[in-house]
Amino acid sequence: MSKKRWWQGLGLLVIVGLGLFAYQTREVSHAGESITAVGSTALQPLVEAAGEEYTSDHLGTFINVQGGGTGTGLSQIQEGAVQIGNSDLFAGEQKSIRADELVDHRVAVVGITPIVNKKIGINNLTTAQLIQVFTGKVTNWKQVGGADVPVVLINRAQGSGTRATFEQFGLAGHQSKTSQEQDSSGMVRQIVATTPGAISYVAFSYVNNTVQDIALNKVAPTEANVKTNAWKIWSYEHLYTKGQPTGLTKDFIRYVQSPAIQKTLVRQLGYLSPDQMKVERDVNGQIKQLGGAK
Amino acid sequence: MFLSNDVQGNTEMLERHIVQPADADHPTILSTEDLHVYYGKKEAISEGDLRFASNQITALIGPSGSGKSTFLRSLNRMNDRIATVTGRIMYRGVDINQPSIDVYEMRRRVGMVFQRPNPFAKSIYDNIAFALRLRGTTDKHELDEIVETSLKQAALWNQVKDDLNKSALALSGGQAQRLCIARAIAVKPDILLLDEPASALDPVSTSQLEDTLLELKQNYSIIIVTHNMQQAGRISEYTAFFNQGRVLEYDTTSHIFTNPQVQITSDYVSGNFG
Amino acid sequence: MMKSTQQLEQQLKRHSKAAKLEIWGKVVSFSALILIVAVVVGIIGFVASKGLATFFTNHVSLWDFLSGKSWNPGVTDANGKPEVGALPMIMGSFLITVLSAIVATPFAIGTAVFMNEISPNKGAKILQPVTELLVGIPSVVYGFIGLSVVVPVTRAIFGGSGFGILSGTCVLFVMILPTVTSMSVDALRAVPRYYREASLALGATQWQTIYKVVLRAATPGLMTAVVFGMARAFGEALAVQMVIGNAALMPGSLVDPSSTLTSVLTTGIGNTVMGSLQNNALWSLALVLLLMSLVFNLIVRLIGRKGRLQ
Amino acid sequence: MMNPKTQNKVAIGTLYGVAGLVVLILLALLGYILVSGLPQLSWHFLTAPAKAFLKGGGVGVQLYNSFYLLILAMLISFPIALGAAIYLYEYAKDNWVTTTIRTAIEILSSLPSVVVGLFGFLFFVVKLRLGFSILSGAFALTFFNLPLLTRSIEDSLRTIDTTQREGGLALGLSRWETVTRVILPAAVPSILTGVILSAGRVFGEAAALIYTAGQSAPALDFTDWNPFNISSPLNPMRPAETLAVHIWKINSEGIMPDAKAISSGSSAVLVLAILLFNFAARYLGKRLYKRLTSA
Repeated sequence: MSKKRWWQGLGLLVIVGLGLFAYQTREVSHAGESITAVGSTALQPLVEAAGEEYTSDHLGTFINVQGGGTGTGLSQIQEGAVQIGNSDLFAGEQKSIRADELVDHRVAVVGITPIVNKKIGINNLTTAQLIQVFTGKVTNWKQVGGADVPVVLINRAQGSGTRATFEQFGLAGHQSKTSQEQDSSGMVRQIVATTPGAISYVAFSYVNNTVQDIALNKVAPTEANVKTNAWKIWSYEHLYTKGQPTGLTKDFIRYVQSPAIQKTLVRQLGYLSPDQMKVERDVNGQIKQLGGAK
Repeated sequence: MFLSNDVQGNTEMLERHIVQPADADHPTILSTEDLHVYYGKKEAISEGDLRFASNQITALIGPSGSGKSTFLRSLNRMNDRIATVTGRIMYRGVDINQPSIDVYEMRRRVGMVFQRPNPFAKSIYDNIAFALRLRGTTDKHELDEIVETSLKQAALWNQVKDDLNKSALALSGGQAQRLCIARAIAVKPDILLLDEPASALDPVSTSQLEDTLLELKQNYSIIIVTHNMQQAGRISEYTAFFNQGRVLEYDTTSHIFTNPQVQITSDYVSGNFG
Repeated sequence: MMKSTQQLEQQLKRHSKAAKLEIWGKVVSFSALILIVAVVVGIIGFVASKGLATFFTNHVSLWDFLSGKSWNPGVTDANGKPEVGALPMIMGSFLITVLSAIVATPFAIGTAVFMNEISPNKGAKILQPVTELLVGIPSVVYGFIGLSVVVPVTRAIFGGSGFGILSGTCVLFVMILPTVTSMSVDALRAVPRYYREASLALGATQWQTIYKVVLRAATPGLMTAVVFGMARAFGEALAVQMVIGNAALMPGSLVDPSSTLTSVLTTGIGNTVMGSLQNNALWSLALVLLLMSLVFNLIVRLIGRKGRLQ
Repeated sequence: MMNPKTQNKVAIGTLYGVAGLVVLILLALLGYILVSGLPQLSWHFLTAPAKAFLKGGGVGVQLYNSFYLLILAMLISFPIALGAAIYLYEYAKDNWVTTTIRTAIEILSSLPSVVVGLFGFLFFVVKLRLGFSILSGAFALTFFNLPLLTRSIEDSLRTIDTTQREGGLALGLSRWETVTRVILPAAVPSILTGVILSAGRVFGEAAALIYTAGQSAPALDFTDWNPFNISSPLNPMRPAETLAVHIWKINSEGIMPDAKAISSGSSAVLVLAILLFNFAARYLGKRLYKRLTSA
């Protein structure tokens, strides 16, 4: 009995000792500053990759990047629970966000294109036709020159940045008819690829050979057309901070906006850099020509 | 203190006939006074004042549902959670049916063996040693000795002495029941309560069990519930007959079987009902 | 004599180690229970407070919410009221859960009976590991398999887009099968062996024994298994969302795209801002889900009790 | 009416058919996952860290995280579920309070995991300032696990005959001693089923973890076992993407060219990991059961 107690006591002592030892010998340099960025899943890969590069250059810092959706990003940055909120949308587009408290840092431009199932056999629509398709006035692809298959609409979830951008600039502000909704680009692409007659829309970087992208009014969905606003369905990717950023947050955002990231990661991930744009767009969709692209 | 109203030659049958044991060599070890047992609102035992003699076997008989098992299980308060027991249960002069009594300590003195053999899912050795270990007997030699004597007393030692580390669940019904007896006596109780211990056993095992009980009588006071008239006749000194929650007749076993004073008892022991 | 009685009384009234352990055990296990109750109350309270805000803060009428057929919380209709009709999702969740439970229960119980009563050896060796394995496969994998196998097959047989409650039921059937089967096996195992022996000894056939004795005795456990299966069906989002079509429309038939409370909740929750009507409306869906689950639970229990009495 | 013998034959035959069909479905499913996934497996795939957008990423860190999270979640949830189940079955009186608690626990398990995830996010990550961490994830999974685990342990206790309890009580043991020393050892095999089932759900869960344990997997230094270091595998305060979350992520937003291959490879790895865990758990469970019961 008492022998057992002895061993138990000894074991406890050893564990506590090890813990203290570990605490004493922890790498103090690595326990330094850390910031958290949450929000848009579309923007997450970019910020995450940038974060990794930043921390490997600046030992002792840690950039924690998580998804959760644009809504979560904006709610949490407004609450001040995180340092950076990633968003696909202008904060001002969300009614319950007090946008004036938040500071916008645009880090990328993303172009969005309609995609259809390959068997439909079309690669061009007019804006009017696209609107008819999404508002349910066209129910079979043969009405717009395609194969004889019914239209299957696939939307992104209500409130998603991609959907908002698509409806505003692709459908000229028309609301899409209630239809299938999916909450990620990967699933949308998968469903369009496997479902006859399916149409949806994704960011340029998700287009691959399983789906057919669609030119609008004979304008092809290319980066060159986005730069000049000839292709109108595009949006900014934003990093929001509550008030002006300071310290690590400020350094990190500046790093993401620097050519080191803008010329490499941003383009590798299929975005355009805001620096490449020949136009600028504000929260209300007003276009302003810029002096000249760099 | 004789409650007897027994008159030889009385031809008229009595409604109730209680003769408490009075043998100076076997003083009363346990008695119940004004015992009532309720399941919810339903009264399961209404009259059951009995005294039990030490180092004797007392049999409780009666038809199914007569309350004999309920009565037995009340004696070491196994019914605490499911029934309300009022009245006094005097064990060597102490009322053990009061809240301040530590039931665990009490049950070590008043042990119990059940209808269906219920060996634990442990080795034969551990079945017996386990409760002792929990109460601080950790010396290996001491445990070995208790296991051996208990198994010997239960007449099981010779059959299992080489298999002590095997699972007790592999034992046959009769062996398992004797293991349960060995387990009960290993904690050295004063009184052993047995609830139809042979009902699940074949005749050979039953007769072995009866032999064992007769041996055990020297060291323990035994109260046994049984369905089996012959069994009661073979092993017990005293017999109580239960019917509808009341003790109708209590006397020496030979009296009950040869000269019952209550009509129902007479019908029951002669096999006319029950 | 008196002295020894007093001594005995003292010994019997001493607080024994067993009594101390008993109190300790009660306290420990009771605190664990309290912890769980706190968790349950916490989450339910949390969901309720958010979900009720739709009605109290945003002043949506409960009737509009439960009977409306149009779900578009960001948009207001002609009367200036937000479109928060949850009926399509309630119908979707209801149908898909009931259907998959109806399909899965006989299969699961049949398999469990096979594993436990007819061929315990093969059952334990092959079926048990396989069923347990399937619980751990992420929903998204089920969803993709559903998308590439179930949806095209449904489309080929029943026409339409292939998305709908039927495809959802097929996927959910496979998803809840392992849970229901494993828990049913445990329920059957809980029936003491002598029940079976007694029944067989009375000359009953194996099937009669299974049907009249084993299944009857195991009814409460089997009901728990079904309840947990339905709970999983209710709560499943990703896999269902990929094959049901996830369109907030009233299901016209089993092969029309429709949606469940969970799928709409899951797709929308990350895209809405906390505290907004859009967000609160989604929490209201979660609240409805809890209430529906409660009702289902009670119904299953009731059926179980009836089945047992017969 | 058929006579009982024919009826018996028909019924047993049907049961064979049902079981056969279920086996067929389950094996086809597993076969599908393994056939499409196994060719992707390689030592590199199993050990290398994931890549955000280039091909050739592995799942080493995610695989480790899955196991670590599972162990942490079990360490937290098992004792609680065990205690609660013991109280519910052994001590609680059978009245409406008990029934209400049971029902509440059951309906909790029908909540979509995203709700549990968001609750965990708002409570553990934000309010308790645990951040996106394995610990937050483990707590969220505990919430998620408790209903199933509690109920299945309670059912396991029920499988042990009451005569065993009476046997213990009659020896002067407390109910607590009887339960912990007699009932629980005998119930080990069926408790194990519950543990394996809920472990499976932990392995496969994504939505509850996205908001709590996070969906990034910082590189780990497997030579550093000091739990206070951020790159240590033992650090419970680091964000940790699990295999299931990884699968979810590459399927929903992944833009690496080999996303599909990684996804099917990860699914196969996950299946194998669960298989490994189940076998290990069964083996240890059997050993434990033998030691406790000398069966």
